[in-house]
Amino acid sequence: MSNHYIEVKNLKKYFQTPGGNLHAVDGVNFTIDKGKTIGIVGESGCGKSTTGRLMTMLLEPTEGEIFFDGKDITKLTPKEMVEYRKKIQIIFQDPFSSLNPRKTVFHSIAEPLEIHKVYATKAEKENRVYELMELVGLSDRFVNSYPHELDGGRRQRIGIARALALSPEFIVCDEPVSALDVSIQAQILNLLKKLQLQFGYTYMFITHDLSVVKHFSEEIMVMYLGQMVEKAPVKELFANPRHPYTQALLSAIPVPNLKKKKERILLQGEITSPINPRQECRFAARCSFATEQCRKEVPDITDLGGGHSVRCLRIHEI
Amino acid sequence: SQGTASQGNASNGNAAGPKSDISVVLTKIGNNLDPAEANSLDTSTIMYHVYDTFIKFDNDFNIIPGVAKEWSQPDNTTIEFTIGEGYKFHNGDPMTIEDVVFSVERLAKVPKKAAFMSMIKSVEASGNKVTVKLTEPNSGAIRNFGDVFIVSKKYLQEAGEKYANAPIGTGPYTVTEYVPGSKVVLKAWADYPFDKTKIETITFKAIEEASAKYIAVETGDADFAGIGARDKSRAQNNEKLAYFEGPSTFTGFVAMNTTKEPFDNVNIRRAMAYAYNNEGISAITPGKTIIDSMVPKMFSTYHSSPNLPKYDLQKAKELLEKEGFHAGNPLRFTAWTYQGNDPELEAFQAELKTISVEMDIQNLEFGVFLEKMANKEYQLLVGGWSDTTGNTLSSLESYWSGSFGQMNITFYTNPKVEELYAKVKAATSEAEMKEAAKEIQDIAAQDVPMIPTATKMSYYAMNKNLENVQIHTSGLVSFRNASIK
Amino acid sequence: MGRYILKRLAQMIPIVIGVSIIVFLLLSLSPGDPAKMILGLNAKEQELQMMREQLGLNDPIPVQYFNYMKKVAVGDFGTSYSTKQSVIEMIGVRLPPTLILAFGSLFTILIVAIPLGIALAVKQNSPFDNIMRVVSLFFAAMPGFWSGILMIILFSVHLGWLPANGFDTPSAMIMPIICSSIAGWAVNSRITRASMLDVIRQDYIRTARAKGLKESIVIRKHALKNALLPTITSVGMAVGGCFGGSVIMEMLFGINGMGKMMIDALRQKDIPTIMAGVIITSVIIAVANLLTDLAYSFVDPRIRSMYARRKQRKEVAGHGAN
Amino acid sequence: MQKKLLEIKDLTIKFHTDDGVVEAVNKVSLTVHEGETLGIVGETGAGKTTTALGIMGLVDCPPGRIEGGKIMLDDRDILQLDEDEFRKLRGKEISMIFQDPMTALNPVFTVVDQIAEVIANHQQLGEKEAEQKAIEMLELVRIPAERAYEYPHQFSGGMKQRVVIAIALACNPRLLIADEPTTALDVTIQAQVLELMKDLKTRSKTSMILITHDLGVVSEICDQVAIMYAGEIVESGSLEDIFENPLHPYTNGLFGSIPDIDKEVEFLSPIEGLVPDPSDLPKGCKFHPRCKYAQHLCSVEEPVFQEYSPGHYAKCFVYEGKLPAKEVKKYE
Amino acid sequence: MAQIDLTLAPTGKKKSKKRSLWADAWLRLRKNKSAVAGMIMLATILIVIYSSPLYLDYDNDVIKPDLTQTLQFPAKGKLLGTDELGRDVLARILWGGRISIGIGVLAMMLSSIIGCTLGAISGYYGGKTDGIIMRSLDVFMAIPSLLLMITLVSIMKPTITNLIIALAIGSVPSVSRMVRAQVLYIKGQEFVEAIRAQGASDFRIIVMHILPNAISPLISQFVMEIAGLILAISGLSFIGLGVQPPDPEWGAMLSSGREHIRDVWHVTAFPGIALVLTVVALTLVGDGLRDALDPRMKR
Ligand SMILES: Nc1ncnc2c1ncn2[C@@H]1O[C@H](COP(=O)(O)OP(=O)(O)OP(=O)(O)O)[C@@H](O)[C@H]1O
Ligand SMILES: Nc1ncnc2c1ncn2[C@@H]1O[C@H](COP(=O)(O)OP(=O)(O)OP(=O)(O)O)[C@@H](O)[C@H]1O
Ligand SMILES: [Mg+2]
Ligand SMILES: [Mg+2]
Repeated sequence: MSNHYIEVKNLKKYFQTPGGNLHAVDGVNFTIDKGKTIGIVGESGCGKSTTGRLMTMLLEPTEGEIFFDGKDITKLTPKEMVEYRKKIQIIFQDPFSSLNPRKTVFHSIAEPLEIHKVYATKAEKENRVYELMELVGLSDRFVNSYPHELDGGRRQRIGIARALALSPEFIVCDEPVSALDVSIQAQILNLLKKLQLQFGYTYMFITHDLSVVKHFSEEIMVMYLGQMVEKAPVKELFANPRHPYTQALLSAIPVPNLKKKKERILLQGEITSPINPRQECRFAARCSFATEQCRKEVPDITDLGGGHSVRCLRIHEI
Repeated sequence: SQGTASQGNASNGNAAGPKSDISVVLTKIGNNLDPAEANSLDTSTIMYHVYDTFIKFDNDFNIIPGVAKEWSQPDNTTIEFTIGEGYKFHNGDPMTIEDVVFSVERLAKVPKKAAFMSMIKSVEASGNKVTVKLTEPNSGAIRNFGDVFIVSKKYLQEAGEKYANAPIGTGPYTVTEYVPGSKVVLKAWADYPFDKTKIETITFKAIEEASAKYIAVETGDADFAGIGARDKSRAQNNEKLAYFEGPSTFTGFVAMNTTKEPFDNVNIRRAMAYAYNNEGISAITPGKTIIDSMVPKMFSTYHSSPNLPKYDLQKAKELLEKEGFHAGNPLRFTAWTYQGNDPELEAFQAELKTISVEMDIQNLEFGVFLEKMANKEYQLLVGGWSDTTGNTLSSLESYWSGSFGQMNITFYTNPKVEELYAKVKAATSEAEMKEAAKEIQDIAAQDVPMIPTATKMSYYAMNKNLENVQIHTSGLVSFRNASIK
Repeated sequence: MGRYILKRLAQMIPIVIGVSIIVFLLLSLSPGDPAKMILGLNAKEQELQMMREQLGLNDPIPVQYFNYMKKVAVGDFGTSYSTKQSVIEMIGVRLPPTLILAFGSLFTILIVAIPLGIALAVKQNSPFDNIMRVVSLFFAAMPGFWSGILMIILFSVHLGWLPANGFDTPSAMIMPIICSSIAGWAVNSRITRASMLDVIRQDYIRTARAKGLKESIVIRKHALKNALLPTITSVGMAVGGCFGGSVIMEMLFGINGMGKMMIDALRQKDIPTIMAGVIITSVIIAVANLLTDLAYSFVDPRIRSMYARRKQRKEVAGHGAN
Repeated sequence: MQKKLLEIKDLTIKFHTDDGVVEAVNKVSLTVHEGETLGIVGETGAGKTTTALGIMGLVDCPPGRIEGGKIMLDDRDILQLDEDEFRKLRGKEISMIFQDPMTALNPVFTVVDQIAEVIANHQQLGEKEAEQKAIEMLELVRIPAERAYEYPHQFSGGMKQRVVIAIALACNPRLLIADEPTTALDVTIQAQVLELMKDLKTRSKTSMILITHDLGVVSEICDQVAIMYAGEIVESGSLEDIFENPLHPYTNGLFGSIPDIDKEVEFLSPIEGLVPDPSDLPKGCKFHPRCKYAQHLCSVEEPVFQEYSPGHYAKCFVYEGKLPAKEVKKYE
Repeated sequence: MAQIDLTLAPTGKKKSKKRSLWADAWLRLRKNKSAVAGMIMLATILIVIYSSPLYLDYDNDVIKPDLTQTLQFPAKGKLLGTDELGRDVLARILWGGRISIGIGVLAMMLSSIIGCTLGAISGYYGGKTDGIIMRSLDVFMAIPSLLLMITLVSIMKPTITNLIIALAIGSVPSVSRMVRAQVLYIKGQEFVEAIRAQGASDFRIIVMHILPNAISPLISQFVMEIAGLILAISGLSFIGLGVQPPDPEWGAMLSSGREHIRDVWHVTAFPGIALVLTVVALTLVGDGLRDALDPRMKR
């Protein structure tokens, strides 16, 4: 038992598929301190969202423990779970599909208040809804609007207001801006940041956009095919990426800056199937440094100190 | 009435024209070709081409020779038949006297013939004579032999259950194809020992819809069909078709269960009879003529009783009021039918409504209908039957306790009627029979367990070139002598 | 694929058992005494009792069912109560017309509705489209027996082109088939039209156009195959309907088919016939569903590869290794 | 300066929908020279795809209609061509890569079929030869020949996009329009595809229009850039012009919205407000409701698209001299 | 950090009511010419038919035979002629519509209640529950529905209630399947997960969130299913198992008049036309609803 606010130990989620066990999340460990943000990046399908869902207990983990404020939430009874739900919230990637198309803005935001019967009177509830709308910068003339009548930015604000309704402590942001326009994206990122400063939220920020995550978080975990491949404080990771995948990822970001053009590391080949993966380094198929050994054993995590750890066999050679 | 729809000269026996094929539409084709099981006119029509019967009837129900060339009743419990010579079965076996006796005796095992068999004590043969001993005097018994088809003992015993689908007889036609419920193809039997038939194949097929039957003839798909009254004028005016109409033995009725409320009360039954607008209702279906007795008009024993209530709503109302039924306490009951939409019953229903009688109509599956009827479960039902043997007795059976659930579906019983019925049965002379039958009809008209409603004309349309088709009053049709011009 | 078909065929067994249980139960609950139906109203109670014993009707319903199914399992569907014929023989005679009627109308639906639907989609909102929409609505709304009667009057009586009755010659089959498929033409051409319009909006159609292909090729080659799935579904689902609906066509046109047999059997409480009829019909419907699914996989490779899933996975794994 | 390949003048495309008229493309003028890559940048609904479809002659009609302007390919106005002539241009002279590789391929045909089709369509080749050539194209986009007979669903997103590229390039078009070719792809896969496109471009000297909302991608491969906002080009110029010296407040705002990977800021400086409703565009300058520097003039009068320095155009009153220049600041 | 300590005074005022999804659909529906035509047709039919008790007397106009006036051709006073019992065909069509449409609507409602429940449970919970429900429905699907209805009706007596039940049972499997498919699709959308993340119970999720979304695209199908059911009743009437006399019902009228269609066509033709018009109207409205509720039509 440590004194971290959130501690995840050996988290695993396998999905049963017709083709076999799909290792969506395969033994992930990390910790988050109160009021801090961890960024999770990685290729599509590497298990980011699954990790997020596990954190909010929308999925039952196959294995592993999630300690929240010292309590293992994977072992809660359904009753306790309802209480826990108030403290942990999630904001989804696609603000349109994450809102009930047949509920007005008001009802979408009021929904959690109604579920938990937080307010005794209607008036209190209404006040709270208007308060939340104000907070996320939604004009109150939208109370009776439907999601399809609003644009992406406003929709995402509803999603945020809803997540804030029960005064949570920990919010999983599952790609909250990737469906938005660049100009709106910045508005939302600013809002989230402001809220964190104001209320001290702890965030888990999932994205595939490294520049966003760099802007947003203190620590970054890079995932590949369900496993953590590298984890480090933001500056350390960008300054000193050690895993070949992280290196490729960083170099692949197109930078809107003419002066700072850098050499690309191009990955060859396709992502391997996460179904019944073999006993090997999962990145080996695309790694230009891979050796025979990489194709035979699963690399362990090497702690490089300073919160920097890497999963690579040849970490000391490259 | 002359029952032969003959056009031009009847052809001379031997001057056979070209052999030809015809197709005949019937309403239903039975599921079984065993003549003992045959219980519809349509099946019997087919059977008469394949088999021969003891005796036959002319259009006035006088007995004429069949396999039996002569018959006599030496006393009132004995019938003697003299069987003709030269009959052969389709498998080539000659018809023997044992076959004839067997044909009667086997009916003992057929539940549907139980009533008939209960009249017979023994059947014996000697030479070409068959002697039937009756259990009791029965004036009508001999007529039942018009329904007894001669089968081959040997073949039937060999065939067992299969017989129902591949029968053989002594008639001029053999069954070459049989699809139960749909189609029977008969072929002229080459070795038929008597006058050769002129029609080579007769295909009987089933069409239920009256209009479709006519269309089949009209379009030339079929050469002969009994048609609905609505197509009568069309058939008459169609130059390509010959048309024929004649009376039938069909007897329609409203039956009331005398063992069940409210019809165990004779006044209510009479009220129903008064309320039945026979004139009006019969007019709904063209070709219907009202009747006033359960005995068909062409039978010698027919009697029109003055006791039978005639349509008079006022009287009906009075009777009902007498029994305590009025607008404040309407009489309610359920009527059963199995015919789908029955406009006549609907008309009756509406008529009753005007004198505050609430009659529900329920349409039942035929099987359910029959069962409920036999179980005395019903209150009132409508139906009708036809007679093929001209047997007064079976018409009168509707009032006889010996026939509960069979002909007597109202379970009506009256000691006087029982007595009279016995008299008719034992009658040795026509006059005696007529007298007793008249009395029964008078009593029945008074007690009205059944309201006789209407009979209907039969209409036929056929290919103009088809000649010498014999259409019997009973509805049986014979192509034995028919030919194509 | 073969394994898949076998698996699907195996899945039919519980369905058939379910169907037989339900129908058996319904029949046992329904009024009417088969013994009486067989022996007639004149039968004596003693004879009825003997007949019931002989038919096993005195056993508890589950035992009756079990005994019945035991026979069915070895292919013995029994003898009809009313015709005394072997039920299999009866069905052998009646199934072909019903199958011809059902599949004939399915076939005509396909060959009429698909081209029509395509034409309507291509000419969307044209007068042709609008008129056909109204016309097809009328056809879809007409009860089968009504259009049947009208057709008989027109084609048999007035024009004398087609026989009004029977089902033994090709010309006699025309009207019943058209009659039972006419609503299907209407419905399925609408479905094809809708799915065609849907497909035409897809990106890959734009890709095809961007290749500079002729519009007719874009429609015939690229759009059609994709647009077929909903029509196939609907036509596949119609198989059951065809069997049920054919009762009316059989009665109207005097066809000696399964539908009429079943109705007659129901009237006579001819349990062996009803049971066998229902079981065989349900098997045919299940097979038709299977065929529908196979037709899917013929049209759509994505579905095809789902059937061959295991093999596919191995290949993917193989790719991952090199 | 090279020869002009494509010149668009005052192209106007409107959609007549139930909810009113959408002015998707409003008096857009663009020029693409031979061998050059033009990037069109803009947010959702800016009219980028519609412009491209206009060039392809594939605007959905109805509800879309080209209501004005010229599209000159060499010296021909292709809007004047009849459908059959236009059809012959498509896939051969101009081809297009669509936004979403997942849906751009027909799921029921093998990939090689889909490539061979365009080859057979434009070149007098037999089936076998077209197929042979298609396989070559596949190899060119680095898809092994043995996978040619597979169906699109068996391919990953990146591979599908490469197939789409192969289709577009199969007949060596002179102009390639790539509509957000990498948006649906992962970063590492995106890098592969971009690299491939750059490579092909240098090899075949094809002119290209690259549509994107990602300024990073633009900086990677474009020579010229046009910024679109609400159906209009608000700024255009060379890559350097736009990146080093953005003029229009919207362009500036775009740069401010992107977190810079090399900079640390607490808060980003986004463009406030939202994209306007396309069927109900504001009067005057379409950007004025969101513009920090908007004056009264901006809401009544529409600015003119003006050349500020050679080849660098912008649509803002500041550059017409109607508003004081100092107000518009460069992004930090 | 229990409560957000924002002291901003909530404005409290609400903007005037915005149009709802349904209002939106209504607007789109109004723009759809054929749907409007259908609605006008349907409204006319329903108003005329359902107000018939106001101007028709059941006992005297609808069921009372006049045996002197049978099978009269259309003429003044009896605009659509009389039937074989001399009853006014027009009066019977009007009254019969109450029954035909009433049965169709009630049967549809019953089957959609059952179908929605089964479909929702099956789709939402999946797994074994789904397996059991779907396999049982497969069984019902495998029995031709007309046959099933005939059997049911003959077991239960052909009263109107039983007809409704039999028709409903016949259409439950297909309704359940449609609902299930929708539920499966909606269940996969993120908003359901979002609501679960807030701690909502399954019941609340299904009833408040999934079903409203699942049903609206199906409403048009439900409307058209009514048409199918009315046709099914007429099929049952054809075999004599439909509505029992003297109540008029279109299918029964249609099939009882078929014997004389060549002489007195009006007895069959007019109920047939009434039926066809209603079905057409229902279909047009259903089509219109489908388009109006189609999410792709939304901006
Ligand atoms: N319910 C599920 N059943 C089966 N497989 C699933 C399920 N949810 C996710 N997966 C699989 O688990 C793997 C990880 O999925 P996940 O959604 O967590 O990825 P991700 O990193 O969020 O990807 P993206 O960037 O595309 O959102 C994928 O291969 C996905 O197909
Ligand atoms: N078929 C159509 N019918 C009606 N409006 C349309 C249609 N196609 C596009 N529009 C409208 O035209 C405008 C421009 O759309 P367009 O697709 O060109 O934008 P875009 O810049 O490509 O956006 P994105 O980045 O989302 O692809 C939008 O407002 C869009 O709603
Ligand atoms: Mg995800
Ligand atoms: Mg676009």
